[in-house]
Parts: sequence; structure tokens; C-alpha cells
Amino acid sequence: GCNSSEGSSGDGKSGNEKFKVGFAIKTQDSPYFVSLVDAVKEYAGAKGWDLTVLDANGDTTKEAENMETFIAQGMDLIFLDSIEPDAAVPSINKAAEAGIGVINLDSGVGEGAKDITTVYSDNKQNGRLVGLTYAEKMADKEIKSIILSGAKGNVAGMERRTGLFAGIIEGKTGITEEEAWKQAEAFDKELTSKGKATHAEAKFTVAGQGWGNWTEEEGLKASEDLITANPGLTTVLGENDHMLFGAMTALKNSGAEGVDIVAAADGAKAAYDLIKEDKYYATGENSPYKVAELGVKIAEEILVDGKDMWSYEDITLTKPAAVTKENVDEYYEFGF
Amino acid sequence: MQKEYAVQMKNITKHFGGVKALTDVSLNVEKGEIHALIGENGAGKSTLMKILAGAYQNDKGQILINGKEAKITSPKDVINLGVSVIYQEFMLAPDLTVAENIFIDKLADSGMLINWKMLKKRAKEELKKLGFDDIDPEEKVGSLSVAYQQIVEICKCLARESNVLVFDEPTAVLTFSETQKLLSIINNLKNNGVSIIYISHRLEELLEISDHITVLKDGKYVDTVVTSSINKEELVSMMVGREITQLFPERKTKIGKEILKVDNLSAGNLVKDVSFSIKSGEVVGFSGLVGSGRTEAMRAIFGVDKKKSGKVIYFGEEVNFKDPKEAINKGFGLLPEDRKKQGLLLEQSIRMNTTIASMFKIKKFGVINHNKEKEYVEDLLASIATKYGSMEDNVNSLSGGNQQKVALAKWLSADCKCLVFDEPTRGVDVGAKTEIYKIINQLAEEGVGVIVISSEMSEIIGMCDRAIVMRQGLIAGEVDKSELTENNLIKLAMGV
Amino acid sequence: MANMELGYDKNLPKEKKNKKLNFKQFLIDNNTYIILVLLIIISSMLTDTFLTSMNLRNIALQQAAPILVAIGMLFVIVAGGIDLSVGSVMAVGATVSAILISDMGMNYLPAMFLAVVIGIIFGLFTGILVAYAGMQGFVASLATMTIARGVSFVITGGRPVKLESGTLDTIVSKEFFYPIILIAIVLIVVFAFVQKYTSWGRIAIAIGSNPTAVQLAGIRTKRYIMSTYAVSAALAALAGVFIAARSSTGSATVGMGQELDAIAACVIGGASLAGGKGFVVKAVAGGLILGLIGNIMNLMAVPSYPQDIIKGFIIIAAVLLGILTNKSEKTV
Amino acid sequence: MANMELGYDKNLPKEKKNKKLNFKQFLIDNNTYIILVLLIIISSMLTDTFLTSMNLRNIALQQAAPILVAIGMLFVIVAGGIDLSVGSVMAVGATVSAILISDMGMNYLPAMFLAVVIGIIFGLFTGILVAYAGMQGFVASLATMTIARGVSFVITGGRPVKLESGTLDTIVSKEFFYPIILIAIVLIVVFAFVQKYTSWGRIAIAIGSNPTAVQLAGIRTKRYIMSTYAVSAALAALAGVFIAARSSTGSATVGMGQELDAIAACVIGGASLAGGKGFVVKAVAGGLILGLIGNIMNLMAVPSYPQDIIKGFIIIAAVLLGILTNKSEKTV
Ligand SMILES: Nc1ncnc2c1ncn2[C@@H]1O[C@H](COP(=O)(O)OP(=O)(O)OP(=O)(O)O)[C@@H](O)[C@H]1O
Ligand SMILES: Nc1ncnc2c1ncn2[C@@H]1O[C@H](COP(=O)(O)OP(=O)(O)OP(=O)(O)O)[C@@H](O)[C@H]1O
Ligand SMILES: O[C@@H]1[C@@H](O)[C@H](O)OC[C@H]1O
Ligand SMILES: [Mg+2]
Ligand SMILES: [Mg+2]
Repeated sequence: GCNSSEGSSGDGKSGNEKFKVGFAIKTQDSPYFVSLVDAVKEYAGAKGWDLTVLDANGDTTKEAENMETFIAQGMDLIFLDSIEPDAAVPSINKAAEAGIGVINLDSGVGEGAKDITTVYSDNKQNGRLVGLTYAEKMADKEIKSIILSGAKGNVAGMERRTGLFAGIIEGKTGITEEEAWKQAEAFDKELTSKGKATHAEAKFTVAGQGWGNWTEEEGLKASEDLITANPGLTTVLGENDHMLFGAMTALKNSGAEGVDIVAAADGAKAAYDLIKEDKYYATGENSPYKVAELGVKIAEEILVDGKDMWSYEDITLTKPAAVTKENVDEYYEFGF
Repeated sequence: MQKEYAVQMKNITKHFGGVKALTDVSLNVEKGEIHALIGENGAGKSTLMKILAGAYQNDKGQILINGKEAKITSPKDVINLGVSVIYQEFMLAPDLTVAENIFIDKLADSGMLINWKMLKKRAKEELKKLGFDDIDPEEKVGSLSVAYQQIVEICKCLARESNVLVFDEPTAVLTFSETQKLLSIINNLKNNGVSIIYISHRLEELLEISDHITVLKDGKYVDTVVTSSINKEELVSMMVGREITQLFPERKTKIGKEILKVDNLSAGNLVKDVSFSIKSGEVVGFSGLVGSGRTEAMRAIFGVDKKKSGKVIYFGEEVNFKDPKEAINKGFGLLPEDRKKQGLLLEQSIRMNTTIASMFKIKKFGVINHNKEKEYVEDLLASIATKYGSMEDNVNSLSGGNQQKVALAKWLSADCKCLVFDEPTRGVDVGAKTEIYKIINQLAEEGVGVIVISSEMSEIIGMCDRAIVMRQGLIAGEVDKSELTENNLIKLAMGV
Repeated sequence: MANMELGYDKNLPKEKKNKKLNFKQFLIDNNTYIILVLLIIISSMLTDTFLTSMNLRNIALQQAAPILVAIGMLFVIVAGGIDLSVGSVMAVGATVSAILISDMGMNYLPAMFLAVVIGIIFGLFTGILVAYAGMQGFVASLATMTIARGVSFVITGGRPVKLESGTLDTIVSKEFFYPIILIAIVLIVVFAFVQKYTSWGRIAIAIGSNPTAVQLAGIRTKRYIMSTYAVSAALAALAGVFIAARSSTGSATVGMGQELDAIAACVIGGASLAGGKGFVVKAVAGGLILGLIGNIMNLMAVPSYPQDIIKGFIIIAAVLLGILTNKSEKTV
Repeated sequence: MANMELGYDKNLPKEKKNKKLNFKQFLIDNNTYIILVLLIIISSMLTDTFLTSMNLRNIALQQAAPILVAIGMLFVIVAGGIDLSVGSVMAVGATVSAILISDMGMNYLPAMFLAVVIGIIFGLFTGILVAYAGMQGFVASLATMTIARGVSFVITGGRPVKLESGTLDTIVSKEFFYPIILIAIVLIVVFAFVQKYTSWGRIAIAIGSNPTAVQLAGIRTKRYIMSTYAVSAALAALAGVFIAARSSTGSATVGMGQELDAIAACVIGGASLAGGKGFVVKAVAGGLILGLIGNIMNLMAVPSYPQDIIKGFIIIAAVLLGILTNKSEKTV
């Protein structure tokens, strides 16, 4: 058990009220989210709060149920890592109506949500920053890539890849960020409808999109066919690290060499190790520990210090960053 | 005077894949007559009727109903033309009530809503007309006895008020008194102008009620005769193509030591205090009314059902078979009464069916020797004159009689020293019956102790060395060969 | 007569229907409801929050959609089929209604209606494959499952469609009573009635019981078989609309895995996958049992991995209880 | 029928088997293989990469695991059951073997063995519920599915277990020949033999045909029914080990949804979910058909959302082709 409710270690400062806090997590089926839950548990536990974790198992309906359960239980505050930005809005607002503040962790939520704030490393910006560094590396060279996406319809994944596309296009053509976002979105649409996409000016091609369900084994399977179909790849792009580990096996099996591995966002320790060894080009930092730490800090300000929950900015970002060989040591300890 | 026909089927031909079930068959049924249709198992009687009913499409030929050519593409067309078929395999929905089954075709027509009160009332009326008002219209059909299910099936067709009714072996599962009731109903229908086609293997019945008899053989038309002009022996030789001089073949009886002794057996809801014994080489009949507990008693001995109390001594040793496997290992076998539900793997090959209870003979370390098996099956089936195309064919491609022989072959192959045959000739034609009797005789001559449960008294009388009669789960008495008469059996069975 | 058969014994002891037996019969007939009631009692003892009006309202709002799906599934199962496409058809319902409202500016009522109609098209597609092309329900609906999911993704481009507040969510807001709960209750009653009192409901059971018999009675069984899939799809699409309404988003990922829950609800409610057996209200109870298991474990904050394990055992317990109380007929 | 006559004529006229009929029969008997061959031909015409040795190797490596699962499923289906737990049992196989090797330092062979043994325990659990407690296979295995998935998550804590290279991946590296492919081929042959030539294989099919008759023929059907689930679980667990070996990670998410693919493979291979019908090698062909559909669409860079739609239609086409070539006579 790693997400149980045994939050109250009892060593909270005397006089401290024992707050009841809920954490509605979208899934527990990959290390990132397991780490995020562990981290929130750790930080909240240190404050002596009673933390309850409910897992939606990737199902928005279940997520709504979990939120309702928290509201019914009269939590003092709710953390939410939501599945779909817009689908989470009604639940968040229901909590607000019941006087319970919601802090979003890791995932952004849609417009109109009456939440305290969203604490995350912006997926889009992470992707863009990685794209920019990679564009810099490739300079004038042609990028012939495939991309491994997580799950169909997953918004975080979509944001990451669009960010990555934007960064590459922006870096290689020198257009404005705003323009780059527009083109990246068109690029993504082309990819979804035709199965491949090319940006002539940026000399950037995605020759195929595979679905690796965020995991190494499915990343392997998804990349094999694409690698076979597209000889002469320069790059394998991905929406997280684990799928790309699978792709590395597939590349090795196929005998391909010198193919760059570029993740839009994640930050697994294993990826950092590979970056150090120069086997992995870059990943965007999305540290569950940083998110959890900041989230719990804000919660404390509200619950303990009585700060007005509506006084926060919409988004409290942990700083997005492209982690490459140059700066990996700086980020290593926050890897998961 | 020009004859008026209710049904005319002309030159009907029907293939099932490679099997030709009917070739150029014709049938002419006059208005208001009872027309019997006979033939061996697999002669094509049911197939012909299913074509008439729109259940199968004929390849060739023409159908006229009331003198007009009928374009039959679905069962509905036929029902609308006033023709109704009571099928050999009951066509009932076991999860629905009696009332619903009786009016099932009207359910669809009756608009959207069902008036349960009305439905029940009308079902009760229909059942009453047949004289079976003890059947509860609200009961689920699946929980009725087989005989009552047949009554519901008949009731369903009568409720349609058709002017042509087909009965495909309606009495196979009915008892004497029920059969009598049904026959008088059929006569009544005839007097009211309904035309009837009647199929049965019980020749006496046909001779008693029909006006004409049409004989089929091997899917071909043989002849149509006026019933009053023919006797049973002539009919049989038309059907079988040879004379059957002796329905019950001779046997050299050589009775040996006691094999099985049952003491005070109680089992199930019914069986109480049953005691009897069987000797080697003996054929012992079990007679009694349907539901008197014969099957239940034997199932308990065989280990299918639990015994409540009592002792079974088998070859001098007390046994308590926990399941059929233990029984069979000791050479005790049971041919179940319901061939389709309990006896055969209908959709598997003849070969597999034959050896399923005796795989030990053809396997080594769990691996089956196919060549050995083929030879073995071929010899075995030939020795009991089974007719089949290829032993790889599914059993359900065989006629009823030959299916029953395969079921028997399974038990012959298991080398049993004591065998129970539960209704071994039910639904089987005369010719095949004799064959089965021969097999039973041969087993007895080889020293096997045979128990024959049969509801046909003639069979008990013709086959058995003695008969044990059961009544309401008890042994009502035993009748010796010399005293085996219907009268004696009935007295014991009914307790009068 | 030489071939005379001995008669039936009319004097056999009929089963006595004494009081004790009636009570046992009552237990057997109502085992699903009894399990549900037991579960409710246990749940309310285990936590304080269970019986709060807020939690009960939550359960009702949450279970409305899965219960509709279970009802549709029940008709398919009772007629001897199975429908794996319901989860994907929910997604079709959710995405189509959302697109109609948000992109085409349609009002929510016609949008709901159209979404259901489009759901029905998928149901008819499966139904035709089963009834007219002779495919097994399992594969036909598996194919439709894949296709409907693909269609939902294609029409949304994989991006959840956001709904303005004040559009579809009107059916979850409590003006008078939560309309979504009202619709669900009305539909339960209607379909319970349909199953017991209409020819369609009865013929569906008859077909699951013995399709040949029904066909030979001159009933066009194929149409009925097809129609059960259409009904199932209609209810699934409506359930999808409910989910879109609740979350103000129509997403192509809605309903993944829902088919298994719906089938489990029917089976826990005593339906047999062989057809012929099953009752709407019991399937609803079965669905509620499943839903309550989840709810109570959430309330007790059982960690999510063990939740799966416990859920598995509770399903087994519920089904075994049903089997035990029902064990009368011998199978051999 | 020409040979129904009674008598002892041993030279009964056998049915003439003319050439035309034989050819048609050949098509009917081999329809799954023919569809597979057609698919291969079409695929190699559609893209150049399809017939490259690299792609063929990929297919073989990818399909080894799902094919093992389909084989196990086939035995369950043929005996009249269904096993929804295979996907989760794969996860058990993957995670258990990975934990044994990486956390306990076990050698890969005993670890594989133990993983399979633990898989079998899950299979026996389902099998006992079905055979001895009388649960329907669908629900029993649904419960096991939930439980096994939960167990995989609990034992890994939701984090994939990384394997050192040089441990389990030895079974995917080609020293002589990819051992993983070799094992799969050997198992296909073994199980084809088991089905055709052993009493176990035969009894399984007999039970699916008529369990009562088999029991009355003195066979302890319950054990056999139970054992089909055990075999299915054993092969699923081994498939899980394969997947862990290929990716050098044992993850609790392995095999999600694999149960439906396995069932579809069997049905495309002509198995009937009513039991009594189906053949190992055809199920393998069915699995390959499914696998190839995905492979060729990937090679052709068919966009992924329409892929689902196309896949659905190809499944329908394959099954319909099977039905059409097999249509002898409907029994109404
Ligand atoms: N659906 C079917 N598929 C293949 N063969 C069939 C089918 N129905 C009947 N047959 C074959 O057609 C022939 C005629 O069978 P039918 O049932 O009409 O005989 P029957 O005269 O009614 O026999 P019985 O007295 O045993 O009822 C048999 O050889 C039978 O095996
Ligand atoms: N009148 C009846 N109504 C309903 N069910 C009955 C009736 N009589 C018997 N049964 C049931 O039918 C079955 C017949 O009993 P059993 O088979 O042991 O008797 P039998 O003498 O072998 O009769 P049969 O000749 O029908 O085989 C029993 O299970 C009994 O409970
Ligand atoms: O690692 C990934 C995480 O960063 C992202 O938010 O969702 C998918 C995960 O696997
Ligand atoms: Mg017949
Ligand atoms: Mg009997």
C-alpha cells in the first residue's frame, strides 16, 4: 500500500488542528502518479494532516464520484490531479459551493473553475522548452521523427506534444511563440488526420504516431512498427520517459544508431541517468516532488495561516525546464 | 366426385449439404381426414413437415394448400394459411409461462400490451378443452414434466384454430391415458372438419385412427394406402423393406451368479426402501408409471445423484459410487433415457461419441492412437449394424435409431458387467428396435447383467426374464417370466 | 393393445407449499434485493457518512448512467446476446451531444435526442450483424465497440468538447428535482413494465429461451434480436449524455470498460448469459450493489489497489449468495 | 440418405466425393488460414516494408505473447467457458517474474517457472469458482481479473520493476534463434497435439458440447473444466513473462484489454462461444490476423483514430467470410 490514508503521523505541532485533506488522483498506474501521491502524503503527513487518497483509475466519472465523496465527507481542502481539464470543473465548483477549496496538482483545469490555484509544471511550456533546445541542437539539419503518445484523448499528452512541436518549429524557423503555437496546433491536426505531418520550412517531419499507453512495454511495441516503416529516423519523440525507454529497446533491436530520444515532459530518474550517459537527449522537468511541496505549502498557508484562498493566482507554476546533459545534475534529486 | 385436398405436396426434394433428405416426395391429404405418415428413423418425415411449416425451404417441388399454390417463405405464412405443426422436439420457451407459450404467436400480434389476466383465463380454457386443467397457466414451462410440456405444445397449436394440424410423434412421451385422451381429441377435431397429418412409430395408434397412410423410405415416397385395407405386418415390411418376423429375437438364457444387490435404497424425493438383485446373464425389466422413480433409483446407484440410505452390493462387495466414474471403473454402466440431453455429444463426431466412455482402450499416457481408434470404432459399429456415412460426421447427422446405436456402442465399448438401459428404444423405429433387442440379448449371453427400464409393457414382456415394478418410489412387486402379462404389470404399477 | 404404455401417476405427492417454504421461496426470489439491503445496512454501520443525504444524492447521481446501461444490457442478455459496445456508444452519446450543443449551438433537448438516435444507429449495426448476418454477439459488438470508440475520437479530434454552463448541465441541476435522477427512475419503471407487460419484452425472453420455437411460431425473431441491441445502444448513448452533462464535457474516453460493469450488474442480478433469465429491476439492484461497493470503499478510504482485490471478492460473494439461495435444480 | 436400409450389408454405398465438393470443403475447413494468407498477400502489396525480415521478426516477437494467451483461451472456450482474467494474469506473470529476478536475485528460469505457477493459482481460483461453485465463467473470471490486477499493483506498488539487462531478456536475444519465438512455436505445436491427440484435449471439447453426457460417461468433468482455466492462466502468465523480458520491465499495467483480443482471435479462428468448437492452430491464425491488421496499418501510417474504425470493419469482414464459407444450413 502506498496511498493509504495513514497520513497523520501525530507529530504535528501541538495546538495544530488536525485537518482533513483529500487527494483525488487521476490514476495510480504509473510511477509518476505513485510518486506524486507519496510526496503529497509525505508533506501533508509532516504537517500532521489526515490525508485521504482516492484514485479515479483514469475514468472521469469515477473522478467526479471521488470529488463528491470528499465533499460529502466534509474535507477541509482537496487536492486534485484531474483527468480532463474541463470535465473537472463542475466537481471543483461543487466543492467551492460547499466551502471547500481545491488545489489542482499536476494537471491544469478548464476555464470557470472556482479553484484556489493550479500547481504544475506547465506541460505546454515544458514541451516547448525541450523543443527549443532540440531545435538548437539540430540547427539546420532535417528532423525525421516518430512520436510516441500516451493515451488517446489524454489532454496532458496532447499539451506536451503540441508544446514540443511548437518549440521545434519556433526554434527552427525563428517565428514568434504565438505563431509557433498556431502552427503546432495545425501540425498536430495534420498528424491526427493523416497519420503523419511535415513542416517544410522547419525541415521537421513526424512520420508516424504510436500509442504506448505511458508504459515501457507498450512503447516498445508501438515503436517497433514505426521504426521498421521509417528507416533513417533522426529522432524519436515522446510524451513521457517510459515509453521512450521502450523505443530505445526497439531501436537497439533494429540496429539503428544515433537516433535522438526526446521527451516532451517527465523526469524519471532513469531518464536522467541516460541523459548523463548521453543516450537520451532531453526531457522536460515535471517533478512530482516539486508540485507536491508547493501544493502543500499553499494549503498550509490557507488552512493554518488563514490566508484567503481566493487571493492566489490561477496558476502557480513550478518552473518548466528542459533537462539536458548540461543541467541534469541540477534536477536530478527531484526526479522520480 | 373430385377429391378435395387440404394439403398437397408435390415432388418435394431437399438436401442438407451433401445429404439428400427427401427425393421427389409427394403427399396428398384430403380435407377432414387423418393422414398418417410413417417410415423408419431418418426416412424424412419430420423434414417433410418442416418444409410444410416453412421452417426449411425445399429445393424443388410444389406445395398446395386448399388447392391453391402456397408461397411459403416463413413459418408465419403457413400459420396464416391455417396450418399448424406440433413438432417432434418441443418448440417451447422454457423460461416463459404456460399461458405465454400457448399464445406465443399471438403475443406478437396482440399490439403492445399484455393483459395477463385475460391471457391466463384463456390459457386455462384451452387447457380445459384438452382436459388438463390441472396445469397451472402461470407455471414456467421449464419446470413441467416432459409429458405436460407436450400437452402445452399441443395446446399451443390447437389454440390457433387451424384447419390443418400436423402431429409429429405427439405420443412418444405421453402415457397410456394421456394418449387415449389425445387420440379422442384428434378424432373430435377431424369431426369438426380439421385435416390432420399424424406421424408416429406406434403402428397400433395409426391403424386405429388414420384414414390413409403414406409410407416414406430413405427420403423417397413408397406408397399411400387406405388404412382399412392393410395390416401391421404389411405396413412394417413396406417401411423396412423386409419382413420382421420376430420383433423380439430369441435368446439363450444362461443365468449365473448374483452381480448386484440393492438393499433398502432411498434417494431423491421419491425413491424409498428399494431392494432388488440382478444376476449375471439376466435381463430384468423395470416397469412402472412414469415418475415412479425408476430412473432416480438407478441414477442413485450409478453415483449421479446422492443416496440417502441403503446398501449396494456389487460382486459381493459393498460399493458406494460417488460419481459415474467410480461406477464405470467397476464395470457398471447406465444408458440415460434422454439421448439428446444426456447421452450424446450431438455436435461431435461419431468416432468421438463411441469411445468417450472407454478412452483407456485407445490411449497410452494420455495420448490417443487415432488409427487404433478408427479400426476399433469401425468394428464395433459394424457389429451392431450401425449405418453412417463417415465416422467423422457429427452424430446429429444420423437418424434417431442410429444415434441410439451410437449411444449403445459407447456402453458396449466400456466393457460393463452390469448395464442399465433407460428407455433404450424411445422414439426408435420398429426395425431399429429389433436391432437394439439383439444387442441386449447378446450382452446377456455374454454374461452381462442387464436392467431395462421401459414404459412399453410389450418390451418388458418380450425381452425380460423377470420384471420389477415400481410405484411411487417403492418396489410394488416382482413378476416372473411365466407370469409376465400386461394385466399383472398394470395391477402392480397402479396398486389395484 | 400390445404397445401400451403405463400411465402417469397422478397421486404423486405434490410439493407442499407451507409457510416455511414460502419464506425460503421469498429469499430465493429476492436474493439480489436482499444482498443490496444487507450491503446498505453494513455500509451504514461502517461509516457515518454513508447515510447522509448528500452521499445518497451522490450515489443516485453517479449510478444513473451505469444503471441505464445495465438495463439496456439486460435486454440483450435476456434475448441470448451480449453487447460489448455499450461503453463506446456512451462515448458517442457524450461527444455527439457535446458537439451538437457547443459547436452547432443546438438546444440540449434536440441534442440529447439526436445523440440517442446516432447511438441507435450503432446498435442497429451490431443488431444486424447478429440477427441477419449470423455473427456471435460477442464479436459483432466487439467490432462495434472498436468502431464507435474510433468514431468518437475522430469527431472530437481526441480533444474533449467543452460545454458552456447552462446548456446540457441543466439536466443535473436541481430546480425541482435532479432531472437526471428523475429520468433514470422513470426509465427503470418503464423498462420494468416493458419487460413484464409488453409483447416485445416477453418475446425477448422467449428468444433467449428458445429462438427456434419463437421463430416457428411465426414471429420474426431477427427483428426482435436486432431491436434489443438498438435499445441497449439507445440507453448507452443516453448514459453518455448524462456523463457529458455531469462534467460539462463530451469526451471520447467516456465509458471505457463500462461494458463489463454492465454485464456484471445483470449477472449479479441473476441474469444468465445463456439467455432467457433476468429482470430489469434486479439488474438495477445488481448495478447498485456494484456501485455501493465502490462508494463504501471510498468512504472508508480503502487504498485503490486493494480496492480492486476487495471488489473482486465481493462480486464473488454476491454471485455465490445468489447461487446458494437458488440451488434447487440439479444440473446433471 | 441412400444408406439407411436395415440389414447387414457392409458395402454400403459411400457418398461420392467429387472434386468440386472437395475444393469447397477445403475452403470451408481452412477459411481462417485462407483469410490469413490473403491478408499477407494484400499487406505485402500495400507496402514494401511488410515483407522485410525486420518486420517479420517484429511481428513474431510481438505476437508471441498474445498468441499464447489465445491458445489458453481457446481451451477454456472450447470447454464452454470464457476467461476474462488473462490480461491481469499476464500482469501477474510480468510483475512476479520481474520481482523475483530483480529484488530476489533469482535466475530467470526458476523465476519464469514460479511466475507461471503463481499464474496457475489464479487460474485454479477461477476454475474452482466455475466448476465447483457453479459460477458463470464470465463473472468468475471477471472477479479474478479485478483481483489479479489489484495484486499486480500491490506487489509492485504501481512502479514498473526494472530488470537488469542480461537477466530475463536472454529469452528475447538471438543467440541462436530468438528463444521467445521458439518457445511460442513449440507451444503451438504442443497444444495442437494436445487438442487433437490427448484425452484431455478431447474431453475439453466434449464438455463444451454436452457436459452432462460427458459426466454420465464416467468423466470427472469438474476437474477438466477447472484445468482449462489453469492452462489458460499458465499461458497468460508465461505471456506476461515474455512481455517483461522484451521490455526488461515488469509492469502491473501489462495485458490490459488483452482478454478481448484473445477471445476475438478464437472466434475469428472459428471457435464458438457456446463451446464444443474451435482449434488451436486456427486460434493462432485468428490472433495473427488481428496482429497483422494493426501492423499493416502502422506501416501504412494510417492515422490512429481511424485505425480503430478500420480494425472493427476488418474483424467483421474476417468473421463474415468465415460464416459465409461455413454456411451449410440454418436450423431456422
Ligand atoms: N438440419 C439438418 N441438417 C442435416 N441433416 C438433417 C437435418 N435435419 C434432418 N437431417 C437428415 O435428414 C434425414 C431425414 O431426417 P428426419 O428428421 O426428417 O427423419 P424422420 O423420418 O423424422 O426420423 P425420426 O423417425 O427419427 O424422427 C436424416 O438423415 C437426417 O439426419
Ligand atoms: N406428475 C408429475 N409431474 C411433474 N413431475 C413429475 C411427475 N411425476 C414425476 N415427475 C418427476 O419426473 C421425474 C421422473 O422420475 P423418474 O424418472 O425417476 O421416474 P421413472 O419411473 O423413471 O419415470 P420415467 O419413465 O419418466 O423415466 C422425477 O424427477 C419426478 O420428480
Ligand atoms: O509520467 C507521466 C506523467 O508525467 C504524466 O503527467 O502523465 C503520464 C505519466 O506516465
Ligand atoms: Mg422425426
Ligand atoms: Mg425414467
